[in-house]
Amino acid sequence: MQARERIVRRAAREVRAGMTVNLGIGLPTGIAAYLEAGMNVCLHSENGVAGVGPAVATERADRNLIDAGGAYVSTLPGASFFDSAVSFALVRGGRLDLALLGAMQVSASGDLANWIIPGKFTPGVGGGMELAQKSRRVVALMTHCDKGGRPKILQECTLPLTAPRCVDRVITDMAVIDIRGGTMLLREIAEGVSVQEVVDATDAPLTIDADAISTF
Amino acid sequence: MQARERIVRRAAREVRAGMTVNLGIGLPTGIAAYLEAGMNVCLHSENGVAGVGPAVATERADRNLIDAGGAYVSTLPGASFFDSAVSFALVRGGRLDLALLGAMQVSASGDLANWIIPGKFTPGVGGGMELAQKSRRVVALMTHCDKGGRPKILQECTLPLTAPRCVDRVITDMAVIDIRGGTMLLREIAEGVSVQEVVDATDAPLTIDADAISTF
Amino acid sequence: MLDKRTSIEEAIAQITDGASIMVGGFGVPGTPFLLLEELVRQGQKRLTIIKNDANESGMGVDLLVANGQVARLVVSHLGLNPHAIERMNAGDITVEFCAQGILAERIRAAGAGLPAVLTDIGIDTLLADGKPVIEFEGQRCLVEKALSADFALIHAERADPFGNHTYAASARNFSPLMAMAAQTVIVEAEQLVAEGEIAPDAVHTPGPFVDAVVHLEALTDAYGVVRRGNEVVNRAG
Amino acid sequence: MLDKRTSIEEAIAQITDGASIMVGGFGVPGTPFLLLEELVRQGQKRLTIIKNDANESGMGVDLLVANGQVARLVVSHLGLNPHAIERMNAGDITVEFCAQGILAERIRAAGAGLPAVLTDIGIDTLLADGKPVIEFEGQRCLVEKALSADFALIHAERADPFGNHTYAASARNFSPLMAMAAQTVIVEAEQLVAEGEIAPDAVHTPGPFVDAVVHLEALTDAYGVVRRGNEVVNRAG
Repeated sequence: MQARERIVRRAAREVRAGMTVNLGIGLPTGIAAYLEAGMNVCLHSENGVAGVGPAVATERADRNLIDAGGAYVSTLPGASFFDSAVSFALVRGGRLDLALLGAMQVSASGDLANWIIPGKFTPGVGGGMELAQKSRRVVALMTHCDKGGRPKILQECTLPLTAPRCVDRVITDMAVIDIRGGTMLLREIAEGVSVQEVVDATDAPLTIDADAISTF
Repeated sequence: MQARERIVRRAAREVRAGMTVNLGIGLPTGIAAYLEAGMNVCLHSENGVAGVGPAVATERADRNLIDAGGAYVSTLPGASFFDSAVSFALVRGGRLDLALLGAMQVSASGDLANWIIPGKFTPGVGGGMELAQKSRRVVALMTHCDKGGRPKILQECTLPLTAPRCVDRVITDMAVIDIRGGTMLLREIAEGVSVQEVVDATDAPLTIDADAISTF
Repeated sequence: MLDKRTSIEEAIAQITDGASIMVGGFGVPGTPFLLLEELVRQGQKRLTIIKNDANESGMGVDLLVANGQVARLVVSHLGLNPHAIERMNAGDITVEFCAQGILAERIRAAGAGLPAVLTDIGIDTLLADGKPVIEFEGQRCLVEKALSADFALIHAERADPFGNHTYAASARNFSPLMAMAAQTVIVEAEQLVAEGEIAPDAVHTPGPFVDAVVHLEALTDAYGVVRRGNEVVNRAG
Repeated sequence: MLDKRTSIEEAIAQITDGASIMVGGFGVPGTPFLLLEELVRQGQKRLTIIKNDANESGMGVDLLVANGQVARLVVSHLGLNPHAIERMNAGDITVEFCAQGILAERIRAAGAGLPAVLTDIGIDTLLADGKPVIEFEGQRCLVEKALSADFALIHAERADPFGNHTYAASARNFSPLMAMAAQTVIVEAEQLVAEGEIAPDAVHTPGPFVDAVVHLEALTDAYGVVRRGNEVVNRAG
């Protein structure tokens, strides 16, 4: 299984019936395809849609209906459209149960960096800060290490932050790690990965209860 | 002609085609009946209506459609309904061309008192402050004197203010007075009233250009 | 989507003594009379009620006042309700008055997760007493604090089980703002429709803001009554 | 009500060099491509453009950038437009980035006549640089200033001559906020309908906020084009 698929499959299990959920642009968007069919979930898109349905092929698309990533989408029965102020009121007002967000780096205390690499990648943050800061639960998704094999879970982020102390859980291709009160707790390891491999690939202290670690 | 009718008839002439106008609760509400039929005017009611039409008899009324004064009203083609935040955004954002407001006292510098008589009349201000402070033009309507014959146009208001320096024009049963840069300018006198009578009934200095004063 | 249909008893039973409650409505239109009557029946005490007005004497919020359930009112005016003014003057209830549009903005700010907004409305008037004033870019501004509540009671014309709903005419007023600003949002609906029957473009308040949907089997006279002097006319139904 | 129908030439001719212009749209949906193309044709210079994004390279706002008409952009991101990022990095245009929801609130604040709002979004991040911080009730808050503009260019699905209009699906986004926040609001409409044809309950932006209504006889490809790699597909009309 590819790293991305492994992450996305595991992340899909974070979504529970009844939730209002935002799937961030990039990696998290892929989660929609792995949700249980008919699950009572309300997907929110920050451009003003609640009740986003499956993506639609361009030739059958409604030209006025995209998600925040620019993909043509459909709506489910019970969907609604609203303006950008209402859309972020929903986020900042605490009505978003879960945001699954792509990450560049996550720190031991749950700081998230996912929007800028100064001098290299400077597209602007979009709605990322609100989603990170105000969703009731934030799950960050990323490959455990960068292409050079360097850890992306760090004692402190080296990239500018999207929001400090906002990540509740990190899901990577190697592990699921919870962050509580500044401590990182290793919860699950990917099939075929050892605890030691996760520790070696992580640049922050992990609390490990070997008996409680499951495999995904 | 009754004092109230005289005021309302004259006040109706303040309304011009193309304007968005709020008729305050009480005396100003009566103006609607004196507007030229078919005039292109958009009447705003702060409970969330633009395009208010004539009042409707209770037995034919829509139970969900009242104006801010609680009267059953109709709508004209081109009307819209909106929430209270939008309604006052319209006012504070400068989209209300004219507010015609009932007054208890008006001062020489255009201060308006129309919402409270401490210890006697304390119902709360409703939307009065916004209308007074933010309408592009404020015309205050009142009888020139109170029931005891005491002037209501004063050097300084004795009642708590609704808003300072907000009134552009005062229309009473005796006169039409403009307020510009802290000066009161007598513009019109009611039929059968002399300039001296207006001066005597006014407790603030009036600038008078006798040749320029017309009769209403 | 999640099915949020609830009985009126269960919906109101969530409210505890001492709760703060936003109530939609401007005069009669938009007032959730049946939710309020259930609240009178259940009798929760020491309530803070946030509403544009306190309805007319003998109806809606005034029934709560008369029943001794209200400790505090936050309103823009009590002009329709001499009984509430009397109770205020007697010291039985405390009343906080807000400029109407600022009341709307304070509620909206809470719904939008903003701690406060700046405004010059009411500055240097009685309504500014006790409110912080700051200078912002050369202008003196009041800092108007976001106003949230434990509950919002909302009247909708139509709702689906997920909570998407619409308002009729001037019954909209404060309701969309309150439906965003309270911890728990209870909507009573004249019509309950299936999901998808309200077109997504026509939804006034989106389902994610709503916690409970109560279908009204029938309206009571209150929904259609406006008192004019001694005249009482029923316009309900 | 007042008839605000205008030709596209006259509507855009009101814009002068140095003007600030809000442009509706989030990506393609809601972008008023034809108003923007007329602005390119007329060639006004030194413009400040306020929009969620700068569209994709080669369309919408990017045509203004390419034509050297833009001095400054205020956006939440430029992720769709590598050309604009290039121009920013080359120093040809200055770009102010805002968190998307705060951009929405700043625009809304201007429309609501509020000088500023308080928020904790983005505090202690790069986006807070240079913004005033105050302590309000024990919480550190950014003071986010209202963002107004000389003009707003808005795309509507339907409009009547008075300016009441509706948006389609996700084409709504920033438009209702911008239509309240600009001095002069110009709406292009796919359909022009008679007054009264848009039910008062269905109006998304009320007529009093609008200054000019331009009826589009036909849409161009831009309204239906989304580029995906090398694939270009026409979904207009």
